[in-house]
Amino acid sequence: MNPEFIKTICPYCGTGCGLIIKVEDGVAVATYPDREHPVSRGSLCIKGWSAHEFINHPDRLTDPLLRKGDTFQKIPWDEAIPMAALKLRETAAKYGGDAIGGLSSAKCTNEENYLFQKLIRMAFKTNNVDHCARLCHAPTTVAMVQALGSGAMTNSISDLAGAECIFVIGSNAAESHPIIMGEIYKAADKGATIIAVDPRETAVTRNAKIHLRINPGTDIPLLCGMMRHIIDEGLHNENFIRARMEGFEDLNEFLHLWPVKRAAEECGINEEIIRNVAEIYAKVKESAIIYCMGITQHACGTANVLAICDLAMLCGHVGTEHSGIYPLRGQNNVQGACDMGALPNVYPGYQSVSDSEIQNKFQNAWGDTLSNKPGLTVTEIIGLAGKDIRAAYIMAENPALSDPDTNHVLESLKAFDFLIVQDIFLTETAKFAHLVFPSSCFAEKSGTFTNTERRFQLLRKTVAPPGNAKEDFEILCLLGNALGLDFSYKNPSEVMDEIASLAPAYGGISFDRLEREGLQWPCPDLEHPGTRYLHKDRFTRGKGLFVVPEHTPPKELPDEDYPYYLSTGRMFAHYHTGTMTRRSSFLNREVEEAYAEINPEDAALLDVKDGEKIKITTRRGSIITNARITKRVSKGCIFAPFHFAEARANMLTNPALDPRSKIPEFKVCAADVRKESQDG
Amino acid sequence: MNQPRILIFACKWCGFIGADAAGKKRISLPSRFRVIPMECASLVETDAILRALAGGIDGIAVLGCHIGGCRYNNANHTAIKRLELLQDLLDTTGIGSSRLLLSFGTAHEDYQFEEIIKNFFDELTLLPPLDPWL
Amino acid sequence: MLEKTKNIARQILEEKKASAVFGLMRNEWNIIQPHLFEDPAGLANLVLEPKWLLAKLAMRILRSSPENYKLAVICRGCDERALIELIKRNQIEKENLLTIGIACSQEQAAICLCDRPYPEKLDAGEKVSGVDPFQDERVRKFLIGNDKERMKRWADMLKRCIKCYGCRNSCPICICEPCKLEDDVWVQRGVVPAETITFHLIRAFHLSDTCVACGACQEACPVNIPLLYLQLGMRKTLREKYGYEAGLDPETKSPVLSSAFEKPDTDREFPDWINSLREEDES
Amino acid sequence: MANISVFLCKCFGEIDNTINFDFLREELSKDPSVVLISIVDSLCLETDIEKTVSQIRESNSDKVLIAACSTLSRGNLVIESLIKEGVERHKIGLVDIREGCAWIHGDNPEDASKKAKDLINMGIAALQHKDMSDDMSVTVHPNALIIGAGPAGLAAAMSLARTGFKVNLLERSKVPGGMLKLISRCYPDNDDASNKLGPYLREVENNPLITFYPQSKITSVEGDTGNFTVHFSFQEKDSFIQAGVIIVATGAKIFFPTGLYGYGEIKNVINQMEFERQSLNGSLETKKPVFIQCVGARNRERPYCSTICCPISLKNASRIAEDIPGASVFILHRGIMTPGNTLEKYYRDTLSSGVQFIRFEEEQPPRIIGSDYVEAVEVYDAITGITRKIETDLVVLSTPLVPNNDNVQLAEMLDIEVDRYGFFSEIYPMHPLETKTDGIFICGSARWPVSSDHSILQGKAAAMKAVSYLRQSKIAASTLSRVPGLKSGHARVVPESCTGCGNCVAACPFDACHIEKLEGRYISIVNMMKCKACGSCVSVCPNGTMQIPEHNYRMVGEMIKMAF
Repeated sequence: MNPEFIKTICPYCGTGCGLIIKVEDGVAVATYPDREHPVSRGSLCIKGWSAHEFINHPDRLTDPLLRKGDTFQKIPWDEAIPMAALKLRETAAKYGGDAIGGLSSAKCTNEENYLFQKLIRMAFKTNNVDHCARLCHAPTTVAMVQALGSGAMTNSISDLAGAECIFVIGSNAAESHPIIMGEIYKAADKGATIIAVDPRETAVTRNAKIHLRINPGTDIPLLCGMMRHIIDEGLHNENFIRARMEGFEDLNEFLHLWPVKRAAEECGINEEIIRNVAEIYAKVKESAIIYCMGITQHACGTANVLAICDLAMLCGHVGTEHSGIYPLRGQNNVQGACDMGALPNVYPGYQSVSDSEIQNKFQNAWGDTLSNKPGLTVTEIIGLAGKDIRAAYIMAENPALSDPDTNHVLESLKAFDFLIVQDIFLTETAKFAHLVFPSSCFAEKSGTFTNTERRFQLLRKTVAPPGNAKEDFEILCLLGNALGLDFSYKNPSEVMDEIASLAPAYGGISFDRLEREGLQWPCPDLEHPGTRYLHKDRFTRGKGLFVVPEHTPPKELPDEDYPYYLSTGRMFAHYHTGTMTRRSSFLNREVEEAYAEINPEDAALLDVKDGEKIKITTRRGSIITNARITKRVSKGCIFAPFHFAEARANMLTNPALDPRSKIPEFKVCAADVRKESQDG
Repeated sequence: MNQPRILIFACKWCGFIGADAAGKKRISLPSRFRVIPMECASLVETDAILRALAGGIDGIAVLGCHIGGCRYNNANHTAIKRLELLQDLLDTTGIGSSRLLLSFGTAHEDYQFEEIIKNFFDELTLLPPLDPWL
Repeated sequence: MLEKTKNIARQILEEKKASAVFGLMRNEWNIIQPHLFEDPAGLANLVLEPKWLLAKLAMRILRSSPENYKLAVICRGCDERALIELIKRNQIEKENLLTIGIACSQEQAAICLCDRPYPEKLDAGEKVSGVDPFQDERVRKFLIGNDKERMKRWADMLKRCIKCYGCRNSCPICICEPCKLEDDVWVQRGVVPAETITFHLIRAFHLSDTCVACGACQEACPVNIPLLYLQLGMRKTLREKYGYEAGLDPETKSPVLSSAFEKPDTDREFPDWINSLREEDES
Repeated sequence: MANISVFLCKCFGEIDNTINFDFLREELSKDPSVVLISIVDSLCLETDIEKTVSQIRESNSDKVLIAACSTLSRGNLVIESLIKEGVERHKIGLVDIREGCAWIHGDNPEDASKKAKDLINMGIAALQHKDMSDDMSVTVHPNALIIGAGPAGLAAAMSLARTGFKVNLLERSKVPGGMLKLISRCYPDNDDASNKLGPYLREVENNPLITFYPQSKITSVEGDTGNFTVHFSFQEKDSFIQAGVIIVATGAKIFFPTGLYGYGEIKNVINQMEFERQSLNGSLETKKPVFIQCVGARNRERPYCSTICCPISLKNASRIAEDIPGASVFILHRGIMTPGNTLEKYYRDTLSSGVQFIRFEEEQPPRIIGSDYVEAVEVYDAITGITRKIETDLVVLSTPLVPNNDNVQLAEMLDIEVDRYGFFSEIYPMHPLETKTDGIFICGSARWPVSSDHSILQGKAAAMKAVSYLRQSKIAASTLSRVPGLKSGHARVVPESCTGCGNCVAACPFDACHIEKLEGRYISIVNMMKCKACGSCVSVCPNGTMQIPEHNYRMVGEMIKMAF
């Protein structure tokens, strides 16, 4: 018995906090915070503190599983891998490579994501590879690339502390990114003004100086109203615009459609506040904007993000130390998964697949021809199951819970000719698989994660995977080789070097450097110290571009049949689809059952008491859950966390897509609520 | 502001008997207090007091036996010490120790009980409300 | 100081006084983390900075190890006090624990608002005088003003809580399983911010007479709540009223637990004639 | 969720003329756990009890809530009679809506009704979680053990033996009798001490039920109420006795005031004990004795009044004054303490016998004149303000009784309390002979300086207390309640969640908890025979593992939530 303490990175949100896992006799028994970590500095949130709990859970998959009718049967690897390869090959031969879809994962390391997309792209000559970023920050990537040239957080988390005004819109950082919330409070303690925009009342809004409780889906009116006022008052940063921006006239022209008055009406708040907020934001030297799912998960998600970029650039609050735009990434490696090109339209480092030059570069590097036709997205791959897409390889994703209109998703998952799911638990999705690969969790592999502030961080192996489970890296290599590719990597480090050679932005990244400290890309060469904030003197795309944000109201608004706004999101004790957190005893004790927040007035109307069962129905389905009566949601709104398999909030959500980024509209849909009779 | 709410933990040998005697004498009292009889003042958990404050109750009174008159070998000494310490915490956080009334000795007679309750009500009405906490 | 500590540690390991020495290690990529040194050679990587509280980790190690496993812990004042409290509360067998006491620097003391920045059993380093927390501006900011102001200040602070339980998890004294903070009789479950009065004040008060003011709670708090300041008032009272301070020696129990009852001084000497008289009588 | 039937008592208008019962019924009917609401005029008459019980039987209710008058009125009676009818104690809840509500809010019926509703809800919430603590009982060992064969011990022994119980009588010295053997006569009846002692000594000799162990010293005590095992050395040999009860009658001893008034150096300065001895063996010769009171008593070191010195001085002084013609006897005092009619008469008789009294102040004590022999005593008369010089040939110092040196050790062995001077003390004034540990009694000068008569009195009283234990064959922990009425239960530990921190051990006023090591971890164990269910342990238990099931934290928590 000799306990070891091993530093690694938290597997939950995109903040990328440092953990110390205590290992006894090869078992992870405890988690402690890492005092030396640059981001978390010795703090953790409730999820981080119990990160070790699910690792030893009895439900962990230990052997490859093959579907036999409705049941699964354990089979050895040397059967599983060839079978998978064979099936995929057959399908590809029969229907063409574009009939194969691959869902990579934001929970896996950069190396694994790189290998995954390489595998799909090389073995099947298709770009049908995507991952759940589609469901959170696709608009960010699209819009920010268009406006600034780079789809990542412009500054570092620690920079927040220095900002004089922090504009938090559509983010409940206190529950979904608690450690970042800490930085916001640091700024507040230094006297910064915190402005929160959220239809709900959250821990953030309660601690903010100003809370704009706008109607759901009216972010663009608000932002446009603010910009209009800023320009009218001449508070916009003209030098900055002249020197570094283009397209100001069009924007200015467009903004005439949005006088503060109209904006106020749309948002359902009074004009004064908008003016006031606009002035505060514009006047101070450095203000930061934090946004999250509340902005992106709309049918107009891209436009929302564009509006935010416009606002920031209008006041020149980009490219300085403590200002900037902060899209808070939801998953520990969603940033990395995007960087590694697990997207249908780009290679690693956001290099477009349609650009022939780049295509050649990768063809030479990988020694094979590649498709230049952008592939399908998550929702499309699932949606076209059994039609265009015959077989799919899903790595550590759980669309059965995470994707909108679950009922439809479940149908599609059944429709695949052949479905491989690679995960650590038998998730709701894996239940539909024909073949299940048992893989390893964060504590059981080495590799790199990239957190929301573009920081490459080293993940260290603390314990061995349970039973015959393998590291995803190993599985991918086996499968790759079985598919006739040359995946003879000895370790993730080699993969990282290959990535560095192909994506200039990560040129200077190597495991050896990462052992010492995290590195924030862009980091082109081995001497480069990494970049704390982007767009310092020039935007990545050269000049910043003002893009006109066209407002489109939510696709589905309350009507007499479905009189309530329904919004989904996270809560502090659980994470994403609950695959890990629901299996962590401590977290599950904190919140055992699904619930939905409802305003006291509505509750009174429905004669619902706290903790009683209610039935929420939308055009797509209905769930039964516990009512939690609280003033946090305003009258006429319902909020439901989506972590709970027994009451899948995403059965209700609207699959309407944002035309450009293809993100579904999770945040707003129309719902009806009834009291569920006790006996029924 | 409406009348404050008071929760009383009354030792069943003194405080509770006092309350009961007040009842028997039919002394008219303000109604917004509730008495929870306790085996002894030393059974009162500080957590319960805080729970009550968090539940929107404005004042808590702990009524125990005379010093030296405890049925349980001076168990009430322990209670006093602990509750006084809690008062410190309440002062630190600005809730104010005056919200926790400790009365050991009196209150086992009816008119003292009446006096204590009425004074406590008056005192509480002067205190700032606990809203910031709730 | 570092060399001295290393020597003492080496001695302990070589003379087999303890199975291992528990301290901080800096590895070849100069990453610092807690580490169990089992062979003297490893001690080359031993470091003392930064302040990293090891008491709870040490306790867990001892609890999960066999009866006769002896552990030497490199500890600062607060660590030592915490360990003593844990011995007092039957979490650690006294004889299984060795301490190598190191003194904190004046700066460290100032940061921690520590009134006792040195262990009772000091092995390496120079004692520096402690600071009086009540003279410190940061503290005064929270303790001055009338009830109304203080209430506002504290309520605003505590409302930041994201209920990470870090204060409890990192506290060396918090050993209960289950914990009252997880019991929905006392604290409402599943809401953020945590119920301020119950969650924080229950926690604070449970530590009233055992808090060793190590500041672990405060350091672990992601939202910078000055949790240590909650304890200062009560610590002061205990010191002034009862002359008690937690963690000074394993024998003295907290005065709050006893119904202070003075026993007579038994060593009063009387000339014991009465018995001699009896003797005479019987003769 | 237990089903609860609620009985609302109108008390013939006493309650319902203030409280609106229809409102109550309406409110209660909303509660799913309430299966029966019965509103009655009275509950406390025999007929009512039968009705109530039958109603409970009919309704499928697990628990009963009674909303009526307080436990201190007829509420308890209702509970008890329901228990007689077979309803378990922990399944009955009582809410006081008469004294606690109707009668004090008569002027405001609306609020009163609301409050009644809340109180009843609190009652229901509490009742839901009310539990019953486990009980234990021990077989009572039929023998008694009495420590000390002084007047108190002897009296106790005699009474117990005559009641028919075996008595073991331990004595430190060779023969029984204690201090009474050492004196000639007893006040106030001036009877010869030996006469007083005689019958008891004969009883000890002749009564086969009494076993006398001279020259024995207690070394250790084990066991609990009803079943003690006492190890002691008997004439240098280790031995042990089992006993159901222990009576502590170790008495006290006289204080020897070395250094005061030249005591110890000067030949004719003696204390009362020596005076008694000399008068016993006839070596006493004095014509002009001076008695000085409160020597070493009622001062900073020993603030208490020993209560027996004054009468003793009166006794001895009057004796000299009467027996020896022409004797001049002085008593220098700080106020004569002779409470009660007999002693007051005793004092007046002494006055008439020609003894002179002079009152001095503590600040100005008498001064003895003479280096190796006292010729005179100089004293400042606090009443007349004159300093007087009194010729004397014998100075007798009245010193207080002080506790035996080993009282504290003995107290620790027996787990009973001593007061701040070292006398054994009861823990609650209302129960003067009883100690922290049930079944151990104190009497005589061991607990406070008293005269021989009072010692005997207390000895007999203690014996009768002891009988109340000895006569039962088995004794249940739940009945060991010194205070009127049943104990509310016992503290209970959940071993799984006990951290073994030892707070309960430190806090328990009755030393009922102790820490034990079980499979590698420490947990607290409660000794029910000692536990009095005061709850000190509950409130200091950091994670609520220690609970009194009849009054557990869930009940309190739920009541608080329901309170308004």
